[in-house]
Amino acid sequence: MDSVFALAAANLVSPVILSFALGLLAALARSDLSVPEAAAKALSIYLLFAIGFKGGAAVAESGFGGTLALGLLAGVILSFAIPLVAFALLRVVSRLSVVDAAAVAAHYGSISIVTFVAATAALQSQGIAYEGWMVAVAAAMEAPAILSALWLVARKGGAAEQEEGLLREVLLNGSIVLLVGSFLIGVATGAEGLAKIESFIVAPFTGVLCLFLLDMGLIAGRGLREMRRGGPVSPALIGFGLLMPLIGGAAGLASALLIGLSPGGAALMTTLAASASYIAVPAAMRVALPEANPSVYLTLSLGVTFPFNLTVGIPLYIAAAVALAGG
Amino acid sequence: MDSVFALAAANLVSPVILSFALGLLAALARSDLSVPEAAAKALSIYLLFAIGFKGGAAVAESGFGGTLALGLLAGVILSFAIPLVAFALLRVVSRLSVVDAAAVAAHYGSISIVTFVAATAALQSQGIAYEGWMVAVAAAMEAPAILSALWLVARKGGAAEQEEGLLREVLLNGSIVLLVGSFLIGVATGAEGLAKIESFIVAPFTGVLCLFLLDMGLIAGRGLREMRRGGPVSPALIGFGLLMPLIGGAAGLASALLIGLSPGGAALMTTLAASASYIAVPAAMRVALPEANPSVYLTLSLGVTFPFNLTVGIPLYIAAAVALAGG
Amino acid sequence: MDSVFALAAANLVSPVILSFALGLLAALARSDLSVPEAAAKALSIYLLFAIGFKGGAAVAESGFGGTLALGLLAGVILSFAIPLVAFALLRVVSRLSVVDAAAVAAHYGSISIVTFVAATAALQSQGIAYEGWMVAVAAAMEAPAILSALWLVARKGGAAEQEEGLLREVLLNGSIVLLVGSFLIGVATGAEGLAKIESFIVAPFTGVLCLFLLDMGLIAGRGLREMRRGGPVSPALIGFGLLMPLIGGAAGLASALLIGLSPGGAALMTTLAASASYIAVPAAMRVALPEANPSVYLTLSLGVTFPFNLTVGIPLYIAAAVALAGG
Amino acid sequence: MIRHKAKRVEIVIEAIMARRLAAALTEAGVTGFTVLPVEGGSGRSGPWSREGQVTRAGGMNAFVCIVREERLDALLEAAYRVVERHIGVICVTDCEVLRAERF
Amino acid sequence: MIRHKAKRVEIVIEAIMARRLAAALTEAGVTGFTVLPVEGGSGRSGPWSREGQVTRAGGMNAFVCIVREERLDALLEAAYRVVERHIGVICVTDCEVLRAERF
Amino acid sequence: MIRHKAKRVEIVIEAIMARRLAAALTEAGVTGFTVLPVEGGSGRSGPWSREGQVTRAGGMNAFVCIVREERLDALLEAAYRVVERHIGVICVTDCEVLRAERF
Ligand SMILES: Nc1ncnc2c1ncn2[C@@H]1O[C@H](COP(=O)(O)O)[C@@H](O)[C@H]1O
Ligand SMILES: Nc1ncnc2c1ncn2[C@@H]1O[C@H](COP(=O)(O)O)[C@@H](O)[C@H]1O
Ligand SMILES: Nc1ncnc2c1ncn2[C@@H]1O[C@H](COP(=O)(O)O)[C@@H](O)[C@H]1O
Ligand code: NA
Ligand code: NA
Ligand code: NA
Repeated sequence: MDSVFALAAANLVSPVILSFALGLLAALARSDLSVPEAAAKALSIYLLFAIGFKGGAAVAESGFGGTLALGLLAGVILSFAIPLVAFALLRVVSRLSVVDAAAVAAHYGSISIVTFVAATAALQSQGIAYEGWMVAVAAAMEAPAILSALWLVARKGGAAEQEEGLLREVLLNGSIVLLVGSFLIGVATGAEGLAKIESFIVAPFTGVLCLFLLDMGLIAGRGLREMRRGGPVSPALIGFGLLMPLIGGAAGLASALLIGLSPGGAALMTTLAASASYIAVPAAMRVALPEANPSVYLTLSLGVTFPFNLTVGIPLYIAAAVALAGG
Repeated sequence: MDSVFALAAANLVSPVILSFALGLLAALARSDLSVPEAAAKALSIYLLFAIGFKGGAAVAESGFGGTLALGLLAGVILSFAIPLVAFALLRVVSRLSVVDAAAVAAHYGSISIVTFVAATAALQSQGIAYEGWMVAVAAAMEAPAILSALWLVARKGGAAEQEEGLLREVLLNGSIVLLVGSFLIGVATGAEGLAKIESFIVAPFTGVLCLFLLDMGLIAGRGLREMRRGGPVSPALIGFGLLMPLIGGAAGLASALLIGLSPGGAALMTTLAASASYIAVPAAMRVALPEANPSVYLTLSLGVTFPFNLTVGIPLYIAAAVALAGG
Repeated sequence: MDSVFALAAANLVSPVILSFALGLLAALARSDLSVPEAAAKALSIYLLFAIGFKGGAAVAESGFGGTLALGLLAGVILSFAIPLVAFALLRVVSRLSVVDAAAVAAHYGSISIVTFVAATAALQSQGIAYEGWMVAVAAAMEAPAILSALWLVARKGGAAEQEEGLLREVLLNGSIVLLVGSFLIGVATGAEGLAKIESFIVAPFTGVLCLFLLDMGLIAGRGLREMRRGGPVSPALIGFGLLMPLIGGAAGLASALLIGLSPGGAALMTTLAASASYIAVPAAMRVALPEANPSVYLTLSLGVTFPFNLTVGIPLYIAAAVALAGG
Repeated sequence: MIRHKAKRVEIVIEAIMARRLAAALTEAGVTGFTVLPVEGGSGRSGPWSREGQVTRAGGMNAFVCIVREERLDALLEAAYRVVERHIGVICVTDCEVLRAERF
Repeated sequence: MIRHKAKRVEIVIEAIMARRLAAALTEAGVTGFTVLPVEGGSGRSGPWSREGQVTRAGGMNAFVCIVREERLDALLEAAYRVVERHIGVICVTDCEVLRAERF
Repeated sequence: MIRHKAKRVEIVIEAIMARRLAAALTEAGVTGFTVLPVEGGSGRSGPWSREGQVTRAGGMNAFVCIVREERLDALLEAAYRVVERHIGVICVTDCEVLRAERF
């Protein structure tokens, strides 16, 4: 337990976390510090490309191993199942409508790729290896949760918009395509390809992550400021935002142990299950469940769960995974 | 011949080419993956600055050699002459109007700096040296083709807009100024200057090129999608887009042999002559020949000839140049 | 004296200065070369983050030393006092109104962080060390000058807008928050933190600075072009723009000697006092003194004083500081 | 310059719905429109800004669409079906255009 | 489609004043508006462009604000107080809106 | 607030022609206008979008230009000469302005 705290403390004084904190504080203090939208999008393209490529190159080195298919399957099942748990919990602890609860649930079933990236950075700084194809699992976990949410709404008689194009749109959204695409490029070009672009995607990676998290902090801080002014997010909901990642994480860790991932891979699977989407799922909800209130799900996933995972969650998940899956 | 295929195959599995392919496929599959306009422009500024500077620094190292003036002259003549060939060919194989044919011809006389950059990257990964001042030749080849096209239209009684400012505007367009300017900075500051900014313009170069080509792929893919919906680009025109680079390239290679360039330099001259503009010339055409249909010339240069050069052309041009100009 | 010229000459052929010159010339020649606004902002975020972080990490290494408090105090006093001198001088040499003169004065009391960055780059290339916390002094000098200017206007019966939020806004403006924030992150994470993001914020730094100065050159050039068309900037004002940095710089150098800074630190203090703001102060003036003519203060600070400092000033300040504060 | 009466319709809509609106307009025979970026705004669902956003859910667009009077109803019905359950505004102004053959 | 008469107010204002204008509008009970980015322009204070700017002093925004006729005066007074000493323009157009309950 | 009648002219034009339009307007004595970025659109020449573009040929701008009624014709003629052979639309709306001395 001590070492968890030590890890958490070490994690907290990393430039990555402190950059997030800086953004958060700047926004709460109403500084006009801001990152242009185009720059933020460019940073996210860089991160997705780099993390995908590195994963692919690692697979090209070490092979897929036997567990890739199991890993994908576990991820998809988790993404389908977690929203059901989240929905039930929300209906008990909060007064959210069916539509709002389903929308929030979808976010928790899906994943946050930046949380995943931060976890890989933490693993790397602790020298813990992981399966390169975990990025493919991350991609596979983005969409199923959306289907669960729409099913929940339909079952309760709600009118999720019968959007034909939606599933296609979600499966082909920019983040998934870029992540999977660069993963495949990494697999195809391997160590040789990596050598060519290493000084672009490996060396500066953590620094770019700092700037990206600065921006995430700014956005989360703006959201929290709205919340303080009396938004729709109650203390019970905040409690949900802190508890749900632990529930999801536990399910993720259990699955990881079941299919026999390495300690690093188990930590990542835990992180994925514990994290909540704020890129792909909000967009899908705006299309399919426009009546759901975006400030509820964005505040929870970006303002509560994301910082929780970044600061407390990740070191905890790593420690747990190492303890349970480790040598 | 075998080695050409081997080279082409090696070229095809490079991260650079695969990034282009990823963009192309994403656009064809109607993914919403996109690079913000400001980020794409920033990437192109980086590439122009880096390629110009490196060329200049190389010249500062090794001197201009005797052939710079000849190289520039050859480039200018090629840029003037190729549109005449292209125009004649287009009038035979297609039913394009005089104005449309002239506009397309201008693109093929001018050059694509990204194709040039990709060729330098390919040369570098094969360890083949080239004259640093080839970037100056690239800059010199951008504009003359435009004059040829306007002359063609005027000769046929067409009304090219009598735009006073146009020539000035083309000669001082951003890409040319940046390329020539950074080339001169490279010449002035030499190896010492290069050392100061090497880890910015050399090490990450190929990685940045990947992201830029991802964007190029997205744009080319969107263009091709329009084409499939029944645009104005006929099979005959596509044939032209595949044949013309070979004709232009042959002329470029012949000139290079005539003036005695190194194998690497000859490969670049071939590539320049084979490539078609999609940055400077389209803009000039919109001003001077607004009646010309942009989807014809953009689809051909960006959707057909650019991918052809990137995948098949460049390895072919390098192999030919090495075979004919090589030791 | 010889060595000053040698230094100035060496300074002039650095890629950094030549990039500025390229931008300047391109704008004067009315090239359409331009850097997207979002890219320019992203570059400035990078520079502020990097310079702040490196300063903080240096402090974490070597300790604050005894002079930090004195340095901050000296900076604040200089920022308050220099506008008074500048104002008096302007009222003598020019016919600017009280409001215009006060607005210009505010710019010269405040600082230009890019000039500061260029000075640190010059120090580094000459291997001269400096106190890492000078970035904190830079941040502390941004705002006081604004108060002096408003006081000058109020004393003359002018109506500076009684903007409640203004002081808060200035103190929490994006540049200050980012500079101070990243400085503190650097202090907190120290050499270990620096190691993690070194290849992002140290290695490519000078190259990024080149692109940023290219953009600064473009903006300065556009301003000068307006001026040539008969703007409100008289020769007397240009003389002020060249003289004032020397006056401010002398005051800065005297303070530095008084409090016993290292030669590098003294050079930076001189540079700060000599530089004129063009980011924070113009914005504050638009809010508080909207009647002041922005083309006067922007042309002077960005079109005259900034290039002067970049080319002649910095080598001069370094030489003077080394001569007077040095071993 | 001869000017012809027409209608100018301005539709502020979530960026995520823009593709659908464009498709609906095209289907309704409205082939000419211009899409403007929107930087921020405020409405019943509170204030928002595009700064630093990465989520594709944020952001809005403004469609400007100039049509002959007789096509206005078709346009509004098509637009309304897309906007119906979503936030956003639709506003119509009288205007005059040059080059009427283009509309 | 039933359309309701309303007013469309367009305010071009320095970006640095945008936050103040938004606050003033909100205070005057105008809670709906859309902010458009402006790329450049020209006026009595000369031409300007947003390209490559880093100073926060440059740049303008265009506010578009649709209100019921009876709130127009309150809106204009609030806006005028902010713009008064600053550069920028205010322009009012008649318009019609769908979904009048939103305004 | 006293309001004065004026005309609001909106010109959607290729970005590459924007510099020429600005010059033509200035020459015609129209010194006030605002240039908005355009993100995409659709017309007889098909749909387009600014995303990821690097060519300077793509992209459009929207000029908004408020003038006194008596200068409208001069403005339209100047604008028309620039737009004539190019794609793009010109649209005129009645409006009212505050601070009439500025126009
Ligand atoms: N009265 C209005 N005038 C102009 N834009 C509006 C107005 N009301 C809403 N909007 C725009 O529509 C968006 C959504 O509005 P709402 O549905 O009221 O939340 C806002 O963020 C604004 O961009
Ligand atoms: N007549 C006008 N029509 C449209 N926009 C204008 C007009 N006059 C001024 N503007 C805008 O307001 C800004 C400031 O104008 P001014 O106060 O005249 O310098 C200009 O840069 C334009 O963006
Ligand atoms: N009816 C219209 N309403 C608004 N914008 C239009 C309209 N028609 C054309 N445009 C704009 O003008 C551009 C060129 O139109 P076109 O000349 O028809 O290809 C389009 O891409 C749109 O941005
Ligand atoms: Na999850
Ligand atoms: Na060519
Ligand atoms: Na100063």
